[in-house]
Amino acid sequence: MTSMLPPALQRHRGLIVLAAVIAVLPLALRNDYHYDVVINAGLNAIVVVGLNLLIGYAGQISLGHAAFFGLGAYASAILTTTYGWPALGAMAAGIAVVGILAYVIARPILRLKGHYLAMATLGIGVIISIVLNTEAQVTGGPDGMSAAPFTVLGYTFATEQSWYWLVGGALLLTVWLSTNLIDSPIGRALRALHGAEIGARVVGIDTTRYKVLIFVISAMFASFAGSLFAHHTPTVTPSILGFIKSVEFVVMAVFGGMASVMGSVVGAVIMTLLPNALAAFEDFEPIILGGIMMGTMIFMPKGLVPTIAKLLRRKEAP
Amino acid sequence: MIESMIQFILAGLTSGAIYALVGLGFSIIYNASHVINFAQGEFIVIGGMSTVALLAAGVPLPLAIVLATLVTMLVGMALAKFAIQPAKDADVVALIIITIGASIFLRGVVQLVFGKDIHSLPAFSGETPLNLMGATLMPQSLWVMGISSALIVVIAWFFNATLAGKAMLATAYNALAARLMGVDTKWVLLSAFALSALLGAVGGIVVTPITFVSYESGIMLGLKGFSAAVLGGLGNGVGAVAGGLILGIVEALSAGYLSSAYKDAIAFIIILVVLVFRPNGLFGKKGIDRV
Amino acid sequence: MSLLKVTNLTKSFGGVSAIRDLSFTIEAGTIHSIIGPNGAGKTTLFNLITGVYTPSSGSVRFNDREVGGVEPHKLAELGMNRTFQNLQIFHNMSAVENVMVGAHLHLQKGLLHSMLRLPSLARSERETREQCWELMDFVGLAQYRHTEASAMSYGALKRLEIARALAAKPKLLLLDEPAAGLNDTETREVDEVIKRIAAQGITVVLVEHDMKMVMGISDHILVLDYGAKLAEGTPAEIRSNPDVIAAYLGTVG
Amino acid sequence: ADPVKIGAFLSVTGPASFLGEPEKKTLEMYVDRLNKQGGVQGRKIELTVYDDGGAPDKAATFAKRLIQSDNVDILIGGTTTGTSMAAIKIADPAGVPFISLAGGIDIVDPVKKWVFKTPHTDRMAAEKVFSDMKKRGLTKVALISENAGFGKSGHDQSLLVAPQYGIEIVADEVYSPKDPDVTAQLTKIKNTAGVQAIFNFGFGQGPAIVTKNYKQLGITQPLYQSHGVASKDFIRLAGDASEGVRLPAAGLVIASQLAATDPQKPVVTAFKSEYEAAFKTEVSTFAGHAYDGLQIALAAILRAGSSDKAKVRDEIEKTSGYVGTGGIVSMSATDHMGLNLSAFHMVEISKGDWKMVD
Amino acid sequence: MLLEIQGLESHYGRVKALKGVDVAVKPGELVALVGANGAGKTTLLRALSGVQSISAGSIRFDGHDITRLPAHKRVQLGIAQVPEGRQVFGPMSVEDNLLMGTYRRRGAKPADDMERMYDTFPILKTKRKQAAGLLSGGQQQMLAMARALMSNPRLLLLDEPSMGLAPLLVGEIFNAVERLKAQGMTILLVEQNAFQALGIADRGYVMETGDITMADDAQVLLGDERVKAAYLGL
Ligand SMILES: Nc1ncnc2c1ncn2[C@@H]1O[C@H](COP(=O)(O)OP(=O)(O)OP(=O)(O)O)[C@@H](O)[C@H]1O
Ligand SMILES: Nc1ncnc2c1ncn2[C@@H]1O[C@H](COP(=O)(O)OP(=O)(O)OP(=O)(O)O)[C@@H](O)[C@H]1O
Ligand SMILES: CC(C)C[C@H](N)C(=O)O
Ligand SMILES: [Mg+2]
Ligand SMILES: [Mg+2]
Repeated sequence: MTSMLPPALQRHRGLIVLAAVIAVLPLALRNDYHYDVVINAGLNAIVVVGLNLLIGYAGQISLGHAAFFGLGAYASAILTTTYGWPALGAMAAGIAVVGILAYVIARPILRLKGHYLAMATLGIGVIISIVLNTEAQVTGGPDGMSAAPFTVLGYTFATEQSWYWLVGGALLLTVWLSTNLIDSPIGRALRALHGAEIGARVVGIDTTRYKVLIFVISAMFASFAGSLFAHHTPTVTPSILGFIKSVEFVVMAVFGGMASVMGSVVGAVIMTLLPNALAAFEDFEPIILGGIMMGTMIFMPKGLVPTIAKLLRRKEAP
Repeated sequence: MIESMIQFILAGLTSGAIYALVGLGFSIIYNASHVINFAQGEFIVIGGMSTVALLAAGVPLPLAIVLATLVTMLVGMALAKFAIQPAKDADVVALIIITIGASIFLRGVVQLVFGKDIHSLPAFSGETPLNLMGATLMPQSLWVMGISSALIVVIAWFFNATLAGKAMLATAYNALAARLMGVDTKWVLLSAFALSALLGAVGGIVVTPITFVSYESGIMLGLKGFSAAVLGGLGNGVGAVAGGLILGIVEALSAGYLSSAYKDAIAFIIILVVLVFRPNGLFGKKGIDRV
Repeated sequence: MSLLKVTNLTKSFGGVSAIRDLSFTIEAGTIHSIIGPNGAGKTTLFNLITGVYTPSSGSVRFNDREVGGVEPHKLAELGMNRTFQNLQIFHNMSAVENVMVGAHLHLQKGLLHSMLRLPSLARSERETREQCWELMDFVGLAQYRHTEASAMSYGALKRLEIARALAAKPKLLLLDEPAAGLNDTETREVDEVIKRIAAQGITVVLVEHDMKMVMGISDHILVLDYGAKLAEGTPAEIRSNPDVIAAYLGTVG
Repeated sequence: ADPVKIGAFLSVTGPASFLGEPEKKTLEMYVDRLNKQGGVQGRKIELTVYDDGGAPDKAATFAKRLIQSDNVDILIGGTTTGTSMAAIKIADPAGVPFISLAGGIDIVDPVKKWVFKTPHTDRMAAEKVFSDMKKRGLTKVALISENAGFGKSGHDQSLLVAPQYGIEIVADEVYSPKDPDVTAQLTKIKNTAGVQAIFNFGFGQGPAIVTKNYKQLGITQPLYQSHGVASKDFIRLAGDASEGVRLPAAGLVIASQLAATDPQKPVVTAFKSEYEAAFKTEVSTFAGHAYDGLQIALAAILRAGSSDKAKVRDEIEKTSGYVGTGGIVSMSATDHMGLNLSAFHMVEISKGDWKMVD
Repeated sequence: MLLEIQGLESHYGRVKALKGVDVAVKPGELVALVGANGAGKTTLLRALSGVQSISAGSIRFDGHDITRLPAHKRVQLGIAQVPEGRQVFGPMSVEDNLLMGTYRRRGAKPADDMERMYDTFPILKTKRKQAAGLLSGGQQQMLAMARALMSNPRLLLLDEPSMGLAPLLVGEIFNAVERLKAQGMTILLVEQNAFQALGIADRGYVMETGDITMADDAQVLLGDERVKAAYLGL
């Protein structure tokens, strides 16, 4: 059925479905809290889509991505309040700073492989979080700080509804850019260096350059989402960039499906909604959450979306 | 100020020996499967908590220790059997997510079974500090260091000198070939988890008098243990211990001479610097991919 | 002018020299074979020429430019490409995508360009895929056009690497045991493929233990033993060289 | 009639579970009990509790959920200063009365229209400790605090008020919540010339480790803790090392030692025995903070005659002379806590129990 | 019959790689299996060793039904394999690789066997402390062969044992196979070098896309026109 679509649309099946879901979802959202959860899911999804470019496609793990998310958030909070910058300016500055930082650290650490890379990124995340926690004069310390309202061209995003559309749009943009990137020679180069690094180098791919490139891009996506988060959340505190948060991002990516842009979105949404949905189970929450995580990965080791897509394809096939 | 220097180092050795014990647990499972078991910290908690509960129920300490260790090993084997083995086609990241799920799950179970209180155990040989050139050390720290050293010797012997140990390594390097050699790889996985659960339990029991234990202790210990194992070189027992001790000593010296607020950050900076120069940790083997 | 000139090349691992003081040249447009016992250093030599290893000493000149220690991707840009004895397949991709990676050098790689997927990119992707399919046909993999690399047998993957290397449009192509794992009939097919590659003006360096193939298609043969040159010459000269017979060929050759 | 809806977000797990868990138990026990007795004004009480794990961002989300989705009439909670501050940003603009159970002075200073709190502030704890030190002639103090929410804000408040008591902070060290050993920091303090007393701000296992290491190093200067350790768990964990440690605490933990004339005595005695009968563990002041919060809320609802949010808020602000576990609470438009130092006792640990020294 | 395979089927996902294979090997026999790339030879050997799932059919070994037996128990029964792609334990030393070959031979004295292997492949002795992954391709192939022989098997499955070996050594490998046969070992040999394989084999099977299409005495197959055209390059 989908194969009847023109190729351009077919490439963006996921994007179209996502847009449709975003368009009709408000019908099911009954109050600001619902919006709040969905908005957070959307913001997480932006980070995870970017992270999956790095982990799922290029095969380079990062256990420190929450730091980039957090840096973006703090950049927006600090620049808009302490220094009175306009929101978009602060956001751009945050993305630029994170991009530069990611570039500087990427070269030395991306020589590392596997768990060693995981360790290094984790370490960088922890160091950044300690700095933000300790330099209280600038960051508000453990109590954190708030960003100014998100005002663009005189319009202030104040209601949850307005935020919903903003984040929805941002997510669609992220997904669109990422899908395009994956579907280009660059995307192929990323997957190739994941599959066989020496093989990739010998056919002409500067693997270091591509690893750095994708690390920087995914860090910038995280920073972008972090900036939005800062304006939406009441307070930015160091807990948003801790090690646990980084692990959560990775879990979302793997849970939804490695090397799957839509998988990232689905993973982020489910793993954001799940704890909220399970909150009512009180003491049983961790048992159920841990159980679901294990069960899913045991039975769908490739993650939700790729597994389901495979099942569907099997049905569609004659 | 040589006295305080010694004191800092003793403090570092105490924390470091604890990290080392956890790091060893990571190394064993890594050696058998190349999985990083993020539930390693939970083994420590289960060991410590069960001992506390058994003691409270009137079981004498030595028996409580044995029983708690068995309980933890059972949990470890159950984890291998029901969560790791069934996911046979999963790649390493998926397995890591499974162990993260397992750690959340086990934390929930511990919290339900034992509650959320923080517990301690009596020190094995009293609470009178030992004096060492003006610096002091709790006897329990010696227990931790002694047990770590003993375990590392046993583990090094197992992996270097026994066929069973080599079979475990072989399974991680190439499971297909190991099976073709007649290695029961399922059993290897099971025993690796049992072994590292044992290590976790023993670790949990000896460190509880120093650091206490609660259902959540596993997170921080797991993080430090992982750092120790990676710093030393994954899969290398000596490395894990060295990594743990270095981590502990760097933390203590930084707290003592530089800044207590930044001591953890300094420890991670040291790890980063080491990794930049030695991408496989201090004692890790260089990758041997030939083309 | 020779296309490749190796002078006094040495590579040691720890104390052991895998290549020692080796010098030879390869003329453009020829098929040049390198043979020698197992462990003689043939693959190591390939690794040195293609930048996978850095020489311990000595020089490698490609197209009259010193390339010892230059990174592999730069050498690929200069027109060098190879296949591997220990396959380097991208198992996470389809067969044709593996070949398309080979074409990477010749594709548009602008970041913005890619992220916005400008129409020219979509067009070039389509064309590249067509060309890569043709390359697969060329090496005899027509039936694998829509197959995932992970589902191909060993022999098929060997040819896939040849197609991938060809996609880079190299001047110099180094093949490390392309016929290993192929039966005699299949070997003859690969033989044909290599001849046709050479006919297109691509210089081929061949490492192979199949003497029928080597003797049949080589213009020139270099024999290595313990990392050093044992003999050099035309197939006829090599076939009758007593040292080569003793060290390598035996009576089978 | 519609039930009265109370929403709570507490740090039942996470680093502050030491505090959040007894808070939750207390709320559940009393709401249950009241419902059995017929509720308030014939209306049942519906209590919804969420566990924020000590994370401010989660606390904010749960506050939103309680207000928007569960439509609660009043919010209780915020086990920690951090979670409370995050929730304030939601509750205050939404116009929902909110009683925090955390210590940070920032929660009620400056006064926010809808926000109240029950425990003594960290500033008061510092003041109480410093005045005790001053009385004993200890003026050169080493500060060691936990590198996280409560410890950090306690640390800041201590630096702020020290000069008023003529106290000089001569050493200032921190530790992380789960550090297994802090002897390095304490050695530094020990080697600082002139230190006369040590003051530790933190809760959970950290202070117990500080205390044990303090003993191990044989430090002789007196050790003070904050009200963050006012739970028997602290004594249990620190063991012998806790002998002689002083801390400020509300009357609850020393119920039996209060003067017979102390108006708090019957209240704290009753609460203590009810709590201990129900849960078989010794009561901590944190349970008391929750108890006070609930009582103040219910009293206000009773006086308001409805659960109308604005009316309830006004009534909370008018709370006057309420005798709670933390002290006698009299709030006003400028004081949304209503406690002074008089109900804050200096307690010393002796023979494994609390001993009132002031 | 030492080995009896009946109606064996195996799948990779939805692709059927074996479509009902029947093969029988008598004790002491040397049987060659030839076929084009992708015919399913490797799949068959994997299925025999128990590392490839089977969807139909049966395998009997020495009278036992081993169709569902786990891999390690088959090794115990005496089935060893030199797998395609060598599959050495890369980071382990050559010596430890050989030791792993004795894993299911409790009580055996590996030292003597090891010396015998070193006699056959002297290069392995020089490299015995070296990590196997650093050996050259051909050296690894020798190691894989030696490692399998360390288990002193009753049935030896060889998947292209001569791949990547220098001509002298190819001869040596075929000689070794003949010697083993002379000592009474039963061998199932998959070889692309069909000419030589059939030359030393008692019988041969030809496999095409998952089916056995011919089965006969090796000499007969060597003379068969279709075999000549398809596999011998004649
Ligand atoms: N990275 C390395 N470290 C140590 N020794 C190495 C390394 N690479 C190669 N060697 C050694 O160098 C020698 C040459 O190996 P090489 O792979 O080049 O041989 P080859 O001629 O290609 O042999 P084959 O025909 O078996 O493929 C071998 O003895 C090998 O063990
Ligand atoms: N992992 C796999 N997934 C899917 N299909 C596979 C896989 N491995 C092999 N196949 C397919 O199964 C069939 C049989 O492959 P097999 O490797 O057994 O062939 P072979 O006869 O050993 O070939 P070669 O001579 O090239 O080694 C082939 O069509 C191959 O494409
Ligand atoms: C001692 C307590 C009142 C501390 C308080 N829960 C806080 O974190 O601020
Ligand atoms: Mg080679
Ligand atoms: Mg095969």
